[in-house]
Amino acid sequence: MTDREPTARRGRLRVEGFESSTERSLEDDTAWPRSVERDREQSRTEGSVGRSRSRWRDIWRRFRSDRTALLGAAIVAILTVLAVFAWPLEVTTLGYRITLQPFALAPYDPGELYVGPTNAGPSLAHPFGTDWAGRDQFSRVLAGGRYSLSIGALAVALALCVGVPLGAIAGYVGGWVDEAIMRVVDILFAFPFLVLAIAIVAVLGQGYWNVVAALVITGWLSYARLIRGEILSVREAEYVTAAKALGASDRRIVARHVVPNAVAPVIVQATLNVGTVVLAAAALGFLGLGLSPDSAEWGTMLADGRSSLLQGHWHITVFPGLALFAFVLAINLVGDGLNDALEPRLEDGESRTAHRGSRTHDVERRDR
Amino acid sequence: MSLGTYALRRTLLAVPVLVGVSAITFSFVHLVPGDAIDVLAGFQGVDPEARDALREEYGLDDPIWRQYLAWVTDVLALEFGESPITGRDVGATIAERLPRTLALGVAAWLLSLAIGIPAGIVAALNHGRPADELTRLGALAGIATPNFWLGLVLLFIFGVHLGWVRVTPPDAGLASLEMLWFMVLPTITLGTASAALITRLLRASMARELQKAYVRTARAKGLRERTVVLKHVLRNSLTAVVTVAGLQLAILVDGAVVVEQVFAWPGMGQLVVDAVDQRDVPLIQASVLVIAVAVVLANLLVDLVYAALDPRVRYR
Amino acid sequence: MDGSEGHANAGTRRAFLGWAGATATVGLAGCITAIEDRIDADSEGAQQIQRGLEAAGIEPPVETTIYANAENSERVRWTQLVQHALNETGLFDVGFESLEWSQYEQLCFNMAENEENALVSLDVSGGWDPHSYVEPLFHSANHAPAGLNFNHFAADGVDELIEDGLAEDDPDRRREIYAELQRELVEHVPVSPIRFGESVTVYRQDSIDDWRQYPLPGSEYESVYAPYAGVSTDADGGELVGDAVAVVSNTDPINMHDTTSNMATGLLYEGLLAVDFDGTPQPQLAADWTQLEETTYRFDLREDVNFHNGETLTAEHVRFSLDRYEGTPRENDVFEWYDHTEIVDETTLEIHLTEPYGPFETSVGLPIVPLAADEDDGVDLSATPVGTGPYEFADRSDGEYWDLERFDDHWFDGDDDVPAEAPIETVRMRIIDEPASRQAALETGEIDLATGVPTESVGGFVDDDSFAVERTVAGQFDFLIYPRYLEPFDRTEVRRGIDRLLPRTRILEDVYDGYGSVAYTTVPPLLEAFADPDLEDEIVAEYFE
Amino acid sequence: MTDPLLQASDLSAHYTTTDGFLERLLGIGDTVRAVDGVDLELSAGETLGLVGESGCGKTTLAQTLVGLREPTSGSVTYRDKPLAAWSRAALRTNVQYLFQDPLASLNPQQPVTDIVSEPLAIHDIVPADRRDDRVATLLERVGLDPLTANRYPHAFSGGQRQRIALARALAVEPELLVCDEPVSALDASEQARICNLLADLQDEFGLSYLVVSHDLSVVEHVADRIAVMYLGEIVDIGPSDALFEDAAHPYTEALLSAIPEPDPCWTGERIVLEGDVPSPIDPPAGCRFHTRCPVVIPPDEFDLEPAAFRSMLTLRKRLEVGEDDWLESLVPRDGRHGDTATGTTEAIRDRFDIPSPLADPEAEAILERALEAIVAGNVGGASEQLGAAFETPCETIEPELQAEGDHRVACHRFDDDRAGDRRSRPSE
Repeated sequence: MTDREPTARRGRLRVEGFESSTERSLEDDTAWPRSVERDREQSRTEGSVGRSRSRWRDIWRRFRSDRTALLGAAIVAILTVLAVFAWPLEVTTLGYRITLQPFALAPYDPGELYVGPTNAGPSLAHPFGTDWAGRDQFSRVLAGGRYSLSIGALAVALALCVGVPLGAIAGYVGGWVDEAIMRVVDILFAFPFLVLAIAIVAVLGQGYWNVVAALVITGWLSYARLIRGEILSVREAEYVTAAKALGASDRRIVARHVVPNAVAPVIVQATLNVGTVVLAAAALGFLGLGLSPDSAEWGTMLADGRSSLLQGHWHITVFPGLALFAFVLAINLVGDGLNDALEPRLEDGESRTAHRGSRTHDVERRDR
Repeated sequence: MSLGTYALRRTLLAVPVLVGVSAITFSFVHLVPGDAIDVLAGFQGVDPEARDALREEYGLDDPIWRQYLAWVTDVLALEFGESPITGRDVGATIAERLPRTLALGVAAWLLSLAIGIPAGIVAALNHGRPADELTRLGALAGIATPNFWLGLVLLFIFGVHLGWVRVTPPDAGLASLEMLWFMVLPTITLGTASAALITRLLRASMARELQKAYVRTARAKGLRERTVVLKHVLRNSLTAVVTVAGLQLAILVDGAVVVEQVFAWPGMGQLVVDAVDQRDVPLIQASVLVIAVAVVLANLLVDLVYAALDPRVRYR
Repeated sequence: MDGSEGHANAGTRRAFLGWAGATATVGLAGCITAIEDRIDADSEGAQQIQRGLEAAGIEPPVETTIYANAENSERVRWTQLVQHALNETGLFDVGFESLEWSQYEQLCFNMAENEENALVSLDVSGGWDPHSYVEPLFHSANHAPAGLNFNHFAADGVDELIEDGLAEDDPDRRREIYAELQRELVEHVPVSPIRFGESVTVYRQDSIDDWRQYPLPGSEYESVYAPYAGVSTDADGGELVGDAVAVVSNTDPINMHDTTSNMATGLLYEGLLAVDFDGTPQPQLAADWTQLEETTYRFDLREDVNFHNGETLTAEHVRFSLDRYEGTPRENDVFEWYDHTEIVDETTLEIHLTEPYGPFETSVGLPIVPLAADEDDGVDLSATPVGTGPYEFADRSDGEYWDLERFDDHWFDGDDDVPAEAPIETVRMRIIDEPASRQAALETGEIDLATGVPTESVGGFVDDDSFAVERTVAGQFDFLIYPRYLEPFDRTEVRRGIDRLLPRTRILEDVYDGYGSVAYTTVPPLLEAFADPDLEDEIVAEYFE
Repeated sequence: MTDPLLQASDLSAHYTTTDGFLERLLGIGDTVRAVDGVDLELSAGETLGLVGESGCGKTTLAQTLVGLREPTSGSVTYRDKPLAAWSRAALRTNVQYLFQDPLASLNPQQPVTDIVSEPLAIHDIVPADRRDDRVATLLERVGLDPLTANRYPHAFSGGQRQRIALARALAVEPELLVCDEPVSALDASEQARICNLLADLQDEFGLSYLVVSHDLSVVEHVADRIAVMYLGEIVDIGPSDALFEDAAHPYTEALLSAIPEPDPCWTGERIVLEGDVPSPIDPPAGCRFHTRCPVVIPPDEFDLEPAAFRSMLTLRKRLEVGEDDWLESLVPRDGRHGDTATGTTEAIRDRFDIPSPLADPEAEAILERALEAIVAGNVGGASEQLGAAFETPCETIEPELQAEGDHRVACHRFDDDRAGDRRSRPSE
C-alpha cells in the first residue's frame, strides 16, 4: 500500500469475500434462533418439509405453553360446566317442556325455600350455608354462574356484533360515515358506564335482557374504536401494499391480511371484557338495578347479603364474592394468554410476557 | 399540523360531543316513564288535571325540543335552573357534591399511581422472575375484585370490627385530617382497579422500552442502572400511562357510583342515582353534563399532553 | 343427585332464566324439611282457588307476576315468600320482578288502566283515624291515578260505609261503622293485608334517656321535645345525633312528598292541634277550640307565639298556611275538608268545612308557616323551613346531615312533665341511605340513635345492654293488591283462596324477625278504639280456619 | 439499447396531508409534490439506480412506476403499453416490488410458507399440491433453509427477511424487480450478500432492476445507470461510470463526496451541503437545488466569486425566512447605532462568511446598503434589495435535463443555449 500515490480516484480498494453462495451464506448465518433449530429438527423428524401449519394450531400451541393461561381456561371451563350442569335446564314453550339438560350437580334446588334453617353458616349439609329464606347457598352459587357467565358471553358477543361491523365500516369507508359513527362513539363514551346503565335500566326496567341490553349499548363502543383503529393501521401497513404489489385482489387482502391482523386484538379485548362485563352486571345487581332480587346472580346475591356481614352472616357475601373473583381472574388469565398466543412475534419464550396487558389498554386510545 | 392546530381541532371536536351528550340525556329522561310531578305528587293520589296543571307550571308539558332549547339557553348562561323536587338551585347542589367526588377521585388516582408505578417498575425490571409473576397476579386480582365487595369487606373489618375508621363521613372539612383518615378506605376501594391497570400498562411499556437500542447505548455509556431506568426508560414509558388517564377518569366515576353508595359519601355518583330515582330532570341533566364535560375535557387534555409528548400523534 | 326424582312428583314452579334467557322451569328438589306454613295442593285455600278457576273455566297454572320495589329489601323478601307459597300449590306460575321506585309508582297508579297482570305489594301509612287508611284505598272515588284505589275496587256498601264513617262524629257509632267496613272488606278481598308494622328506634343507653317512640312514620323525632304530649328527652351533652334514611328533599309543607322531609321538619313546624303519642288531639298553637257547628270550628290562638324569623303568630298566618295548599301537590291534605278560614280577630279564627268531617281534629294540625313565605325575597320554605316549633333550622348538607338548633324564643313556659327549655340543644340527623351503614354507624357510636335499622338487625341490639330498643305498634300495614279487573282475580273466591294461602306468620318471623303482627284487616291496632281484637278473631275464624 | 422496458414521461405524483373533515372544513392541509415531472426509462436486462436523500420522493416515484400509486399526471408505460391497460395479473407477474423494511412488508401473522406461496396462489402459477415444493425451491434459491418455512417472519434476521421477501417476489418469475432500499436496513456484510444475490439472480433469470437507494455506494456496485433525484425531480442521469468519473450535477458531486472511501490514499474533498432539504410542499422556484447549491451561478452584472455569492444568497434566504434569532445575537436591539453599526455589519459578514469587501465594488455598495438596512431593523427591505440586485438564473429559471457527455444533467451551469454572455462551464 505504501507504494501507492495519493489519489482522488475512487474504487481502487474493494472489499472482497461476499460472493454469493447458498451454502456459504447458510453456514455463515449463525443468527438462527435456537427455536428455529428446534423447529428444523421437528420438521425433519415429522418428515414434512415446509408443511404449512394452520394458524389456529399455531395459536393453540403457543397458548398451551402458558401455564397460567391454561389454569385460567381450566377454571373458566369448570365454572361453565358447573353452571350448566348445576341444575336441570328446561325450556317451556307453548305447553311443551323440553329438557335441555337433565343433570343436577347441586344438592338442592337453588330456588327452593327452607331446604335448611335460615341464615345458617356452612355445615356438611350446606357447605356454603343458607340464606335468609333457608335456600342452599352452595346450590345458588353453582347455578348463579348461569347468569354471570351467560350475561358475560352474550353481552360481549352482541357487543361484538354491533361494534365490529360499525367500526369496520368506519375504518373502511372513512369520510362522513366514519365521522358520524365515531362521533356517536365519542358521545356515548362521555357517559361513564354505570351512569348510562342506570339510565338504560330506568328506561327499560330491570331483568336479564335489559341488563344485557345496557351492557351491549355501553360495550360495543370499545370494539368499534378498536377495530377501526386496527383497520386503519393495518390498511397502512406495508405488508398490505406488498400484497397489492403481488396482485392480490381486495377481497384477498381483506381476508388474508387485514382481518387476521385486525381481529387478534379484538379477540383479546373481547375475552378480557367478559370479565369486565360480569363485574359490571354484578355492580348493577349490587345497586339493585340488575336481575330480580330472587335470582341467584352473584352480584344480586351480594347485594342481598349486604347487611348480613353486620349480622354475622359472613358466608352470604363471601362465597358469591369469591366465585365472582375466581371467574373474573380466570378470564383475565385466559385473555393474557390469548394476547400472547395471537402474537407470533412473541414466539421466543423470553419476551413472551412482555406485552401482557399492553394491548387492551393501548388500543383503547387508538384513534381518538 | 402544529400543536396549536391540533388543539383547536380536538377542542372543536369536543363541542358536538357535548351537544350530543346533552341531547341524549334529555331525550333519555323523557323516555323514562314518570316525571318529577309524579314524584312530587307522591303517594297522595292527585287528580290527573291537577298533575297537568303542575306540569304546565314547571314547563314539563312543552315539546321536548323546546324544553331542550330552553335548557341549553339557560346552561349557556350558566343557569342550571331549579329542581322541581327540592326547589333548590341545581348549580348550588352540584357545587356542593362535585368537590366530594373530585377529592375521592384525585385521592384514588394518586393512590393508583403510588402503587402502580413502583409495582410496574419492579415487575418490568424483574422480567419473567417470580417478582414479576407475583405482581402480575396481584394486578389481575385487583382487576378481578368487585369494588363494592371490597368496600363492604374493608368497611366491615376496619370500620365495624376493629373500629379504626368511621363508617360514615365525619363532620369535618374536606381538607381536615379526620376526613383524610376517613377517605382511606374509599380511596383504596376506588383505586385498586386503576392501580392494577397502571401496573400492567407500565410493566408492558417498560418491558418494551427496555428492549430498545437506546437503553443498551445508555448502559454502554456507563450510566448507572438507576439513571437508565428512572431517567430514560421510565420517562418514555410514562407516556403510555398518560394515555389511559382519560380512560381512568371514566373508570373512577363508575367506581364512585358504587363506592359512594357503600361509604355514604355524598358525591356526584349518589347525586345522579338519586336524581334518576326522582326524575329530577334539571338535576339529571346538569349532573350528567358535568360528568360528561369532565370526561371529555380529561380526554382532550390527555390527547393534548400526549400530542405534546409524542408529535407523531398529530399527523395520524 | 336427587334432581330427577324430585322433579317427577313436584309441581311446576317458576325458576331460572336459562342459558338462552328463555323462561325455563325446573323440577322441585326433594330433601325438604317439614315446613310449618306449608300448603298442600288440597288445603282449603287451594281448593277455594281451584273452585274459582273451574267456575271461570281457566286451566291452571295461572300465570302472573308479583312485583316489589327494589329499594325496599324487606318487601322484596316477603313478596318472594308469597310467590313461593302460590307456586307451591301448582295452581299458579308466578314470576317475580322488582322495579325501581319511580317505575313502581307508575305501575301502581296505572295498573288498572293498563289491565296489568300484576300482584303488587305495598304498605300504607295512615294517621290516627281509620278513615285515612280505608278511604284512599277503597273508595270508588279514589280510583288511581287520582287516588290510591289502585285496582279500581268499587262496592256500594263500602263506599257508603266510608262516607258514613267520615261524616259521623259520635265515637261509638263510628266504631260500629268501621267494624262493619272491615268485615265488608274482608268479604270482598280487594287487597290482602299481611302485616301491621312497628316503629322501632334503637339508641345508645349512655347518651339518651328514655326515648319515646312516636308511632307514625314521619314523626320519629317528636320525643325530643313535645310539650303538647308531655314528652321530652335529654341527651348526653345536649346533642343528639340520629339518622335519616334519605336526603331531605323539600321542606315546604305544600310540596313535601316524602317522610324524611316530614321527619326533618317535625320539630320545626307546629299546627293548631297535635296528636299525642296515644292518639289524643292536644292543643298546640291553639290554646283552645270548639266546634260551633257541624262544619265550623273556632280556634283561639296562643299569644306571644313567635316564628323563627321573628313574626308573631296571628289568625292571618293560619288562614295563609291553609289557603296556600290550593293547586299544589298536597292540595288533598287540606281541601278534602277545608272550605275557608274566617278571621274573627287577631287571635281568633273559624275554620269552615265543606262537609262534616269525622277525623277533623287529627287532620287539622298542619304546619303554620310565616307570611314571609309568600314574599319573593322572604323565606324559601323548600330549603330553609321556618315555623314556630321548639327547634329552628340550622344547617344542611344534602346527603350528609340536617341540623336543628333549639329555638330559644319558643312559646312553651314549662310544666310538671316538660321543662320550659328543651334539654337537647342541637339535633343532627345524619343522612345514611344504606340500612347496613345505619346499623354500623349506631354500633360504632357515630350516631346515638337510629330510626331506620332494618328489623332483621334489631335483634342484635336487643341482646346488647348498651343499646335500648324502643318499639311501638305503628299506623302502617303491608298489603298485597290483586289485579281484580282481570280473570281469574276478578273472582272473590280466587282472591280469598290466595288470601288464605299467604304465609303471614312466616313473613312476620323470617322477614321482619317478629316485629309487628300479622294483619287480616285494614285498621292497624294502633287505633285501639277501632281495632277490636275480638273482631279480628272472628274474622280469622270465619275466613282463615 | 433496445426499446425501453419501462418508461415514464412527465410523471407527477402529488398527495395532500388533509385528514378528516375538520381540516377540510378549515382548509388546513397541503399538497406534497413528491414527484414532479419526471422522465425516466429502463431497458430490459438493465439495472437502473435511483438515488437521492430521504424525502426526495424516490419511494413515491418507484411505487408510481409500478402502479402501486396513481400518478397525478404524466404516464408510465411498460413494454410500450400504459400501466392502466395491463391486467392486474399480467402486470404483477411481470413487475415485482421489494420493500425497504422487510419485516413491515411481511405479514406477521403468516408463516414463511404462506408468505412465499401467496403469489403462487394468487396467480395460480403452481397447482396447490406442488406449491410447498416450489416454495422450498424458491427459499433455497435465495439462500434460506426450507425447513424453517414454518417460522414466522419475526424469527428471522434482517437479511433473512429480505431473502424471504425476495423469494416471494421471485415466485411470479418477474421481468422487472423494483427494489426500494433493499439493503438499507441491513448491516454491511448482509448488504453485500444481498447485493451479490441480486446480481446472481439477474444473471440467472435475466431480470431488470430498478434499485432505489439513498446511498450512492450501494447503487454504484449494482447499477448500470444511475438517476439522481432531488426534491421530486431527476437532476442527473447517466451510466454509472460517466456519473462517477465526469463532472456532473453539483448535487451528484455532493452525494459522491459523501461516500466513505476505504482507500487511505484517497484525497478527494468532502462537500457538505448547507441546510436541510426544503419542503416538497412548497419547493423553491427555479432550480430546486439553488438554496443549497455550493456553486450557484452568480449574476453576470457583477464580478463575484461563486463562494462569495453563495454566502450572500444564504444570508438572503435566512432573511426571507424571517427567523431572526441569529440576527438578534448580532444586532444590538437597544437602538444604538453609529459606531456599533459597522461592527454589526462586519459580524453579519463574518457569520455568513462573506468577504469584506467584495471583489466587485458595485456589488459591495449594494451589500453594504442592505446590511445597514438590517442593522436599522428593516430586514424585509434588506432582503428585497439583495434579491433585486443579485438575481441568478438558478433562482428564476427551471433547468432542463440536457445531454452532458454520456449523461444528462439539469443544471444551468451546463446551459449552452442560455444568453451567450454567461459562463458556459464552471472553471475547474
